[in-house]
Amino acid sequence: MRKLGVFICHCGVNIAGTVDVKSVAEEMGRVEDVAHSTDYIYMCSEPGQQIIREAIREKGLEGVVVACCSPSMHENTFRKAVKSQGMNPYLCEIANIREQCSWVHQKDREEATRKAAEIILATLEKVRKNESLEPIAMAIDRRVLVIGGGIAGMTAALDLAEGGYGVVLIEREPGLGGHMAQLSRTFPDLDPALPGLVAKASAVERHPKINLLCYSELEDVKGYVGNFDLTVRKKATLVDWEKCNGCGDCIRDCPVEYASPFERGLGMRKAIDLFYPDSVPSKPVIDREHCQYFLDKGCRRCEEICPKKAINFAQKDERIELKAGAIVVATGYELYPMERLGEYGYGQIPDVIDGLAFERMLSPNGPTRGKILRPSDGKVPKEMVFIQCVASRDPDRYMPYCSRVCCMYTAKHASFYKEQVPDGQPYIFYMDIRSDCKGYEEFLQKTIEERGLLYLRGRVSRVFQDDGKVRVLGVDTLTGRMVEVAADMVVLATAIVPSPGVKDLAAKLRATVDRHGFLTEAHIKLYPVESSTKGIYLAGCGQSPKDISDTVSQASATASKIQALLSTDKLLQDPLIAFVDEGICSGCGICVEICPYEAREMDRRRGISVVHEALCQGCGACIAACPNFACELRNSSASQTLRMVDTFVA
Amino acid sequence: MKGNGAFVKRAMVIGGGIAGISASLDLGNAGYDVVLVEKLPSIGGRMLQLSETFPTLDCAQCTLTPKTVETGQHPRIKLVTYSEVEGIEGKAGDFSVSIRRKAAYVDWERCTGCGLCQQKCPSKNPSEFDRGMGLGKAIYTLSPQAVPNKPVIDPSHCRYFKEGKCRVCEKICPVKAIDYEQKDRLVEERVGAIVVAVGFDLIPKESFGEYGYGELPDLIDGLAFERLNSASGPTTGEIRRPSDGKVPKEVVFIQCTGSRDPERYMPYCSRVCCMYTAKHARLYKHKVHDGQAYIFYMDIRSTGKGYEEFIQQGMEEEGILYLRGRVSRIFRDGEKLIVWGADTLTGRKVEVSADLVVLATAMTPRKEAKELAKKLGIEADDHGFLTEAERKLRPVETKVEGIYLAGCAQGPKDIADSVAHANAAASKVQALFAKH
Amino acid sequence: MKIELTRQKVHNEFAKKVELISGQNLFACYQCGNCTAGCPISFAMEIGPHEAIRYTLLGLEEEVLGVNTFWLCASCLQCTSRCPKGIDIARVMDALRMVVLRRKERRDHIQISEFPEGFLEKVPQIAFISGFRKFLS
Amino acid sequence: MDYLYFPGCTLYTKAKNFDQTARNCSLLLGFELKELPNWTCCGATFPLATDNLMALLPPARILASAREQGTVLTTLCAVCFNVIKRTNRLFQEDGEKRDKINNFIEKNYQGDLRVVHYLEILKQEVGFPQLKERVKRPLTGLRAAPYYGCMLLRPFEEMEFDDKERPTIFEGFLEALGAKVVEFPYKIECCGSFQSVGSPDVATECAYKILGSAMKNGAEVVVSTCPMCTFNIDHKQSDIKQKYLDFKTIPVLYFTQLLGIAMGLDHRTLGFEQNFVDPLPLLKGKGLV
Repeated sequence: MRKLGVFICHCGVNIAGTVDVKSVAEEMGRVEDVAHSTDYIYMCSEPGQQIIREAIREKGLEGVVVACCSPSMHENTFRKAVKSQGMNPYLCEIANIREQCSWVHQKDREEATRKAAEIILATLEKVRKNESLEPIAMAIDRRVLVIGGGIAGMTAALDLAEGGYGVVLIEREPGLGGHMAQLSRTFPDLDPALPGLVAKASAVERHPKINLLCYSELEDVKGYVGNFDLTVRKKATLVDWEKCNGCGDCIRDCPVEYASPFERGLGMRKAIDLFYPDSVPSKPVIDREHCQYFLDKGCRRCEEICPKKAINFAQKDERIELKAGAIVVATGYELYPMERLGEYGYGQIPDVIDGLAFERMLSPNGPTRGKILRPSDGKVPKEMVFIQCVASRDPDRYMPYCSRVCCMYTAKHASFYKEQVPDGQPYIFYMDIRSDCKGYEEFLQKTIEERGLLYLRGRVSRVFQDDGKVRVLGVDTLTGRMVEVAADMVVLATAIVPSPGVKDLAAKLRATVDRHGFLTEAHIKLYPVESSTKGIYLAGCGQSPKDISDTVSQASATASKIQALLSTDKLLQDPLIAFVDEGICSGCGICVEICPYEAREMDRRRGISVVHEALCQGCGACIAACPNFACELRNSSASQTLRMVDTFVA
Repeated sequence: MKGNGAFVKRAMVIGGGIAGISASLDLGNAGYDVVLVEKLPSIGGRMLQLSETFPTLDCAQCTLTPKTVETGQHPRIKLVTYSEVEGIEGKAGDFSVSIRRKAAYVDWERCTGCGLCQQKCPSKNPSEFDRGMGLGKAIYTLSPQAVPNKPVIDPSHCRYFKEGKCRVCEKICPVKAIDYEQKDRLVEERVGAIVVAVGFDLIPKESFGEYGYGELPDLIDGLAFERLNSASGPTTGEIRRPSDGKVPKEVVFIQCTGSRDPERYMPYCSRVCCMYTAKHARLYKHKVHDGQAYIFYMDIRSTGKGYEEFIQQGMEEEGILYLRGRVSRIFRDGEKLIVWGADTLTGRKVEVSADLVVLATAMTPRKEAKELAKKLGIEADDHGFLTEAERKLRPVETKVEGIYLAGCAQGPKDIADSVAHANAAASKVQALFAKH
Repeated sequence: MKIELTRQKVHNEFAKKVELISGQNLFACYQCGNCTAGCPISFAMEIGPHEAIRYTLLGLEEEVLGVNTFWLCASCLQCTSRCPKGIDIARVMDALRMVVLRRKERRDHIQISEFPEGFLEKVPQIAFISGFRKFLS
Repeated sequence: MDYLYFPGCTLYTKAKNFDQTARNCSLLLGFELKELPNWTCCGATFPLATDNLMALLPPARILASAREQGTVLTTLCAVCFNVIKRTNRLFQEDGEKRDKINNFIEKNYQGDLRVVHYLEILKQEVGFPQLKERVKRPLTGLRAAPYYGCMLLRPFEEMEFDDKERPTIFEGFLEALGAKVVEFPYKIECCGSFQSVGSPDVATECAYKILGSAMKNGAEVVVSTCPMCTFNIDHKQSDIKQKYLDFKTIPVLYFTQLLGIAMGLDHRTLGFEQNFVDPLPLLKGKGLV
């Protein structure tokens, strides 16, 4: 019989406020094989851990149950503590009496206390039958894959490369820069966005440790932290970038023009073109959907003009196999589509545009060369309405969250507008002005005072075209009046949403997303850049809306975490995984089908199923599926589980 | 490692709050040696004073203490607490930092942290850690979970230092660790890079004449409310007002106190007050079901992940009343505090007879930050927040190579952003070290 | 001009009654004003629908019951269809109407005898019946 | 196919032209409107007070009695349609209220009736392309502004009639008749509804905005689906003229009147004498009568 110890944490008042910890500790002390039972205000603190260590030493404990918060918080903490006294860490188990007891039964102290005792008794059952286990050591690959070539991805890649790690950076578009490349100037110091960005992009392109793969997407991921096997699809650019010298003759001569997505439809691009005028790398791609050659074989102008013979209509997509030890997901954002905003005209009113379109308009390299001209007739708008929180903070109809950057960029937009059109009037409809970072509030107030921006606190109910104007039905809740503006142009600060395809990508990576499609971090404060899957890290707006400065910090933070991960020689993996009783396994293969991690495999020779230790995450799917109970989970055997259940039903 | 002109791949982190801890752990885990310098006797910083944290309402202690413990036990991290940086010389790869180790009057080598001295110390003085609400001893640790768990004597409260007699601690100490003769010591550390994470302060409530110059005991600041709400605080987590220990039924929270007030106080937004006030109000409602929380605000700023939802839930489910407007004056009327505010949405003046008022006072830099900046040769703004090299693309670097910023020393931030900022600083240090 | 707030006032019986009749949570309103912005009749209202909600929440019972806002509401549901918080504002307006109409002293808002001559012959039945339903106790 | 049909009070009296034209057109299009026997008033407003079950009894009775006759119930009047459809929805979704009301009216109606609007029959059962083929006298050159009002569209989740911000069914109908559809922003704004009784001036203002917007966008005629709207934007034009001296009147027609013209019915059977603004000069000018 093992000598067991029970340690009950008050968690301040989180547990002790509901559960009578003293009486539970006494009750546990009366259990036959429990040699020590006690309580403490914060068991996770140093003195708390000290209590555990001393008890192990003095009472010779052979198994420990800590009754506290969720094991996802402190299982590691306590396993480390018992290990320091020579106990196998897997003989320490957590009885979750906070999330699963005190927090959910705040109104019923007596029942909560009874339940806490039962949870601990059940966990004691588990510990009685736990085996001593050793973590599984695995070799690691020291390269890193960064997905996304926006400011987040570039920052992470550069930090890692500077830290001495090899990086593969893949970007879906033909050039680096992401949405930041579309911006004119950035708040709050109103620096032009492009020079800093291009400098960074060039550094990425040049860096010997970075392998840049533009126009590429991640197709498949296998493996696990430290040992990811990746397949990247490099899309055919139809231009041999090795040969191309970026002279631009092909672009100039291409006869096909269409609305450029980069210019948010306000400007045109050619069927062979750069990602944007100052794009890095400065190499063009051919868009099959618009190129005349692909439509009817009717044109080969670019091929004819190219001095380097770089055009290759026959180029095929390429599949590249890579290995990496860690992955940074920096997939960025998109704006909520205007086409879904019924009350604002479903994106069909030409003079109602979104924030990124206005950025293009303000950009010196944009469709209007930086001039504010309304799209419908090219006139200078004199009455200019900006609407914030469009589809943000709108739980009933659109997105419940705040998009974080709109307040600041709208103030910037209105400021630029006023600078360019001194006799024009900007109106800004807002709900709360959110200028909460360094220098933002000052910028905002100064802009309002100096530029005479009219802020109206209220939403806009409807926008429609009327008599050559865009009529805006809004409100000023501070006077309580309805406000109507016959505007020349309207800019919508539409919500930030995750970029398309993130859900599919997340599924490939086995990372989780929230209901809006933002990638979820493992813990908002403890592990803000780690995903729920080991070895996969998050940077930038793919995780949640944020501005450039915060994005850059977060991206550097991922780089720091990855360097710590990859600085060791071997990775240690939890041994709480499935195993097969080879005598019982009939080799039916159901487990192979059902395993979400591709950790199960048939051993053809022996006719049984085996477990790939490095891949198994211990999810238990195979255990439930196995028709003859040949699979078990280490330290969660059927007999352990049944005994635990017995405790509750007894 | 000494004096051979080689690039020293060892970092110093100044400030042992959550930012400094995060940076230290990252660097330590990446295999670099770290010297962590902390002004107070133990690490943990402001976060140690917090009760629960938004938006998950996780217990702050539970999030933080494993990190402080890990830092304290980390083989690559050297803790230098109760110490301040005196002077710095050199450049990236070769900084020579002199540190003043303040006299603790306790020999930490001998001390086992048993706590007997604190128990027996006869002096009782308002505890700074508990924002003046609880009583502390002249020989103290910041919390029972302190890392390192070693006490110091505050000579300004110690009877022996003041009156020349007592020496109870000396008599009771089983390992003879008390040393009244101890003096400040100067020590030198050579490092290749420095992360400055000295954290923040709050504008003292004494600055607000219109709110009674801090003389109303039931008018407290946000950190004090954290202590009131904390299980390890002076009321063991019960919401009781300081003056008479009664449970307050009408609690007014005032945001932007001293923030966004360019004429009188600070022009900037302190970034965290909207969220922690919402948290305060919700925690208050969890404990005092029949109480009413009023929040005066100017704009609600809930920009982080899950923050907006957190605020809206507070309004919808806890019935917290948000009033858009500032509070002009607060004064005492018998047992009550009369709050004169406004609701700009109805255009009315609002008067509340409150039992307790909580001011979300502006975050300011540490008062020593400007001085430290001068020693380091880096820039600080007019308020004393340390200046980054470039707002957007280089938010953790400074103008001096090898010196980096982390956390609220650079500008107000919440915990998540501070941690990310600190991790970023660590990443820059690693890049610097890898280059050499 | 002045409101003295207490917790009883914030959870005032009147607001509770309006919440009960309308089935809406007034605390869910974050005062964005979208209802007033889109209301086809707000031009004639003494206070906007968003203010009526605010007044009710703050217990300004007599004041809110004294304005024309909810009597002018035509239940066109434009506000309801666009409320970002999913509040059915038209129901709140109707609840305010009900509070008045259900009081003992009748405050009927239309008097048939006061209609101009020939009006009755022209107006469609639905207008009458809805009108009676909305304005008479 | 025949449809159970609920006319409602207004169509029985002051909007007889609406009722009659619809019945006549149905026959030409191959279906019949079978009037529900012994129908009563629907109550004319869907009660918004959650505790006002009494106001649900009339529409509940109508639904229960219709279910005894068939499975589909149609209406013309947008107000009746709104009240009946919402009540039906409530029967489907709120078991508690359903039982209470059933208990009261001594029926056992389960909400299993389909409530459709006449326009929906035209679109879904007849089909607009087929309707177009059957048109005898296309309304070529007639610039018609479709005015939806509120009751067909809102609340959107309950009515499930059309897009709440940009509905299209009415446009499809007018195009099938050969008319030129005039797009105008006020087509989904309220006419003032019963405020024509409570606060006539307010309703006048609403009507003025709607008509002004339609005319500014080039409309020659405004077409409506609702007798209440029609009264407000047609008959109130006399009040508008008194207030806005330069206001020019514009004919307002029920959509079935327009359908009647297109189907070749004799204009004398279309009840134009009940319209306040006489549409005949316009229609004659276009060669449509």
